[in-house]
Amino acid sequence: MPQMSSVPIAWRLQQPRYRLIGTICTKCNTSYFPPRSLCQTCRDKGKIEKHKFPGTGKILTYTVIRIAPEGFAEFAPYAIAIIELEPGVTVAGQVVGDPEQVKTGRKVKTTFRRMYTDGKDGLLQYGMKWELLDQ
Amino acid sequence: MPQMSSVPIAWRLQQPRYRLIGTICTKCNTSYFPPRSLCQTCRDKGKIEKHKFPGTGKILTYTVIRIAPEGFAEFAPYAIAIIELEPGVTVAGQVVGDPEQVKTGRKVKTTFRRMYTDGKDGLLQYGMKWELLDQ
Amino acid sequence: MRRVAIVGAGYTKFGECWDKSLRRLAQEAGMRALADAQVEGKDIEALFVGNMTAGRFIGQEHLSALAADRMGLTPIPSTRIEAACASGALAFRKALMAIQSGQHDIVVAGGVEKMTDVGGDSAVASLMGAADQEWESQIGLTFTGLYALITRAHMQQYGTTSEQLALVSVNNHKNGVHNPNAQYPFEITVEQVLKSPLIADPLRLLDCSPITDGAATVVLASEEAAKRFENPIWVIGSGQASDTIALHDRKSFTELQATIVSSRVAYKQAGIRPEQVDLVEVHDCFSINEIIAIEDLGFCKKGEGGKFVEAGKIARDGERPINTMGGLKSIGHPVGATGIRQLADLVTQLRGKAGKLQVNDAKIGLALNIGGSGATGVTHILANQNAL
Amino acid sequence: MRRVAIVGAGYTKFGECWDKSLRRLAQEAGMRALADAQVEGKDIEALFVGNMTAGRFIGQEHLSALAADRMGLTPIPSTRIEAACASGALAFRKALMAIQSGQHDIVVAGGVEKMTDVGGDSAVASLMGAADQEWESQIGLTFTGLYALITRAHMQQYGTTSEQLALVSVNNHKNGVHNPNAQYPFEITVEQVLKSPLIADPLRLLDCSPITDGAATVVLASEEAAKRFENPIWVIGSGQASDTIALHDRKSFTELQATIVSSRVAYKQAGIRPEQVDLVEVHDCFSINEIIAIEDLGFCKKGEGGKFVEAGKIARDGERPINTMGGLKSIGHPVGATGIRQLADLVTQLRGKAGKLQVNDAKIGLALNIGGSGATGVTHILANQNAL
Ligand SMILES: [Zn+2]
Ligand SMILES: [Zn+2]
Repeated sequence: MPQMSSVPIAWRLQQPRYRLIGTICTKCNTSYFPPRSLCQTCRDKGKIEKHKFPGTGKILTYTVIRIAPEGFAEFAPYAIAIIELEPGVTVAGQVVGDPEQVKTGRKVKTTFRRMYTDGKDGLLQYGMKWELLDQ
Repeated sequence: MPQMSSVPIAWRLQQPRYRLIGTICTKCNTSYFPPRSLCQTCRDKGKIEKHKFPGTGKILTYTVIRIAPEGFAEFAPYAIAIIELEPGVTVAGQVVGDPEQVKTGRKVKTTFRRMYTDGKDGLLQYGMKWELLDQ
Repeated sequence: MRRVAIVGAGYTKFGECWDKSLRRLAQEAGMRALADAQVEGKDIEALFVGNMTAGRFIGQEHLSALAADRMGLTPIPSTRIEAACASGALAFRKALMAIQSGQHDIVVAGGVEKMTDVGGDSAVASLMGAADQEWESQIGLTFTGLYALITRAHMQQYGTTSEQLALVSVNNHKNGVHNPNAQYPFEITVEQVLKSPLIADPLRLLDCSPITDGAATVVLASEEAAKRFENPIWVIGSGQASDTIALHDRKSFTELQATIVSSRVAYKQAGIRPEQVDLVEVHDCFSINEIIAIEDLGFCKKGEGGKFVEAGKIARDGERPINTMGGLKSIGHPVGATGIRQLADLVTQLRGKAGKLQVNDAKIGLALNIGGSGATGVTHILANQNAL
Repeated sequence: MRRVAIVGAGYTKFGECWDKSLRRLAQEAGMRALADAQVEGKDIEALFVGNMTAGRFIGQEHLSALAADRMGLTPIPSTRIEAACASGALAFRKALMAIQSGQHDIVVAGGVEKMTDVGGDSAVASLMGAADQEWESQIGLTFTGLYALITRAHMQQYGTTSEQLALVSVNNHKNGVHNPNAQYPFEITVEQVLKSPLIADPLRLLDCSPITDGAATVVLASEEAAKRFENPIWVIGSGQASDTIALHDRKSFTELQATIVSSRVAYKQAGIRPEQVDLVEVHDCFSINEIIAIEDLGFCKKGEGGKFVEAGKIARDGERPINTMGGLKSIGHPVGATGIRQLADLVTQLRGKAGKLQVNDAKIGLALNIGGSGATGVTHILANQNAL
């Protein structure tokens, strides 16, 4: 996965990636994850601040990746789901553990894991994945 | 130098790269190197055939590369010249040996050398370079 | 606005073309289209090239200049457009606007992609450049994965079945058998699709379009210039729309706003309703995308695309023939070329020259080209003289 | 053809912006231009984005959708244009044609490049995507190397000197001091240039433009729509041309056909002669390129560009002020953004808002943006109300 592990990219994404910190427009009270620095409704009249999301969510749809891209082969097969953090706020994420257990509607919480190995210089990249909560 | 060493690319370029084989339009007698498969003058009415160029040429302009791209660092500093093979037929090429000896007007001949090391899988790529003929 | 027609079209054999470079493919398709139109190089005033991945696949950007150079057309203006898998149709749309602007009368639009020079896992990673690099690529999503997420959502919400998906592939392969340029010109069965390996559940290998090399080109002419050509095919509608780059940022995962908006614009410009479309080229990069397109283009109600396919309505002799020359599934999917190939196939049909694949009395055709997981949608509507 | 004006412009601070992603830069420049024009998001009908290397530098293609998404403008049509270092001006030209076509009235054109996320040797290799991958990149040529070949040919043929080259850098840096968005806003001396390290003989470090992050945006409006804006700056000429992708395939190495042809088209459209141009933005990616541009744009005879510079004619108070806000050398060169930044700077001058950098009585400005070693050339001519 060329160029993905660059220091500046990793550094910029550290807060959202490691700690689920998105943004909120305090004018219209819309929250964003992944973070947006421009409110979709209020635009330049909005007031964007940091917003910490609780580390849990619900699976809306999912898949199991069996043919993985460069840098992810060691994890395959792995599940990826679209997870609802709050009504209207959704993000895609890898769900760790047995992919056969992943189902729509199941609750998940964040977990800090190794994301991939960079193909170019072998750097390990860490970040946020998700694990299933007990049903 | 990602993706440069792929087997299909190297195979397709083998003839022109290793043996200075270009093309000629036998209708208007214009020769091309690097090869063209469409005559610039006659277009679809042209008749393109393979054409072997003699392995010598004359330097029209040159430079010495001191900051090299990925895959070429081991050769730096190295000279690159635009070489006239026949009147109107010119190609860029690396001139081996002491770059300080390279001058406009000097005669050169082809030589088969290692071109670069592929950054991704370490494959060695061979091809055509140029060496100075005695003045 | 000035009226514009397509007066020539052609594409290369699609497939794994190890012996042909990107520049060779582009030149070959260009010469086919010029020969088809019977125009000479000196008549061409501008060039538009759609391509997605040449920068990552072969280290070559600036394809605009390369294409003009290889076709011997310098110094005419040449422009490269990139919109992931919608690069082709978008290049066409910009060529159309160049004529409408009054700056040019005869313009060439082409698309090209050389995908087999790199390994499969590199290709999978490179294609994800079409999606959100920060929030989709970096978690290990693939293109098939994105459409798999859409597929499951559609199944959950509307009861769409794997059999219905399979029937999309079966239909398109059935047509592709008679297309001499198709990469996979053979029939497949529902059973074969359902037994093919899972790539990203619930999508299987035979739900996916292949990795392909190929190029396609069309020649456009202004109304005045079109007079000297035989059987011009008119562009009566053109629409383009965007959506969030990341799938998860959308309100719905079972419809593509870029299809809905771009097709509404095109229908309005053409002054027609969906029922008036005689045949359709849709972007079946994955079988689900054909089902969703059928719905979003207005050929049936939302959620009923699966049943529409099951009822055989997309067959060449059905209610709404779709991908009558084989679609992305059978012809192949050189991403930048696909949008132009779709238009070239519509031209063949609307000229009545599709041979065994001919749709009876075809007068109006629609082509939908999609980029990424739906972040770009481009719709064109073409018509022959009989429709006007 | 419909008349078109620029009604808003803005660009980010250029430099090494480690804390800002490509998407953030694009959004920031966009918001600056919209604020400058005092237009709201809902007024924007289409978006054009120029970018060269995001695919290779950060794995992100499909910037059209990303830009519309981040600016909150979906589902409007959004198009990415790539023409190496000329991507910006070409995106602008397509935006212009979109308005001329009658399809849109208010359109945004932006350019963005994020170059410092990868290491220097990767950047050097990626930029060579603008040149001929098969016959230039693979022999170890660099971008500086290509312009070094041109430089030596020009020196041999016309006696151009290293001192004359150095004076180009000196002039542009002198102007850049007062540009708050410049990457290197400091003066340099001829001696410093001549003592800076050789990169590719005879070109030295201070002959070269830097590696830069940055984004620039302008807002275009049709004649009718422009009425409601203050002080619109009119686009009176636009030209585009191509040349062979490889330098060695050209008949001459000391002139750029793409500049000559594109500027002739623009002059003709504008109905002016070179002598009527009050100030000029040229593409000084390397100092030689400014000298050749002076000649090819018709400001002096072929071969006399070096003397033209030496005589001080390019100074802000000279006969033909060039790169009055700092040029690529001092402001920086985020490749896709440069062509738009040039236009933004002309707009500032033609509005009379350039402060310490103001050119007296500036009425007509010309911008030349070059892709690769000259395989794409795009010329625009702008004029304020006083010129008409
Ligand atoms: Zn808000
Ligand atoms: Zn000939």
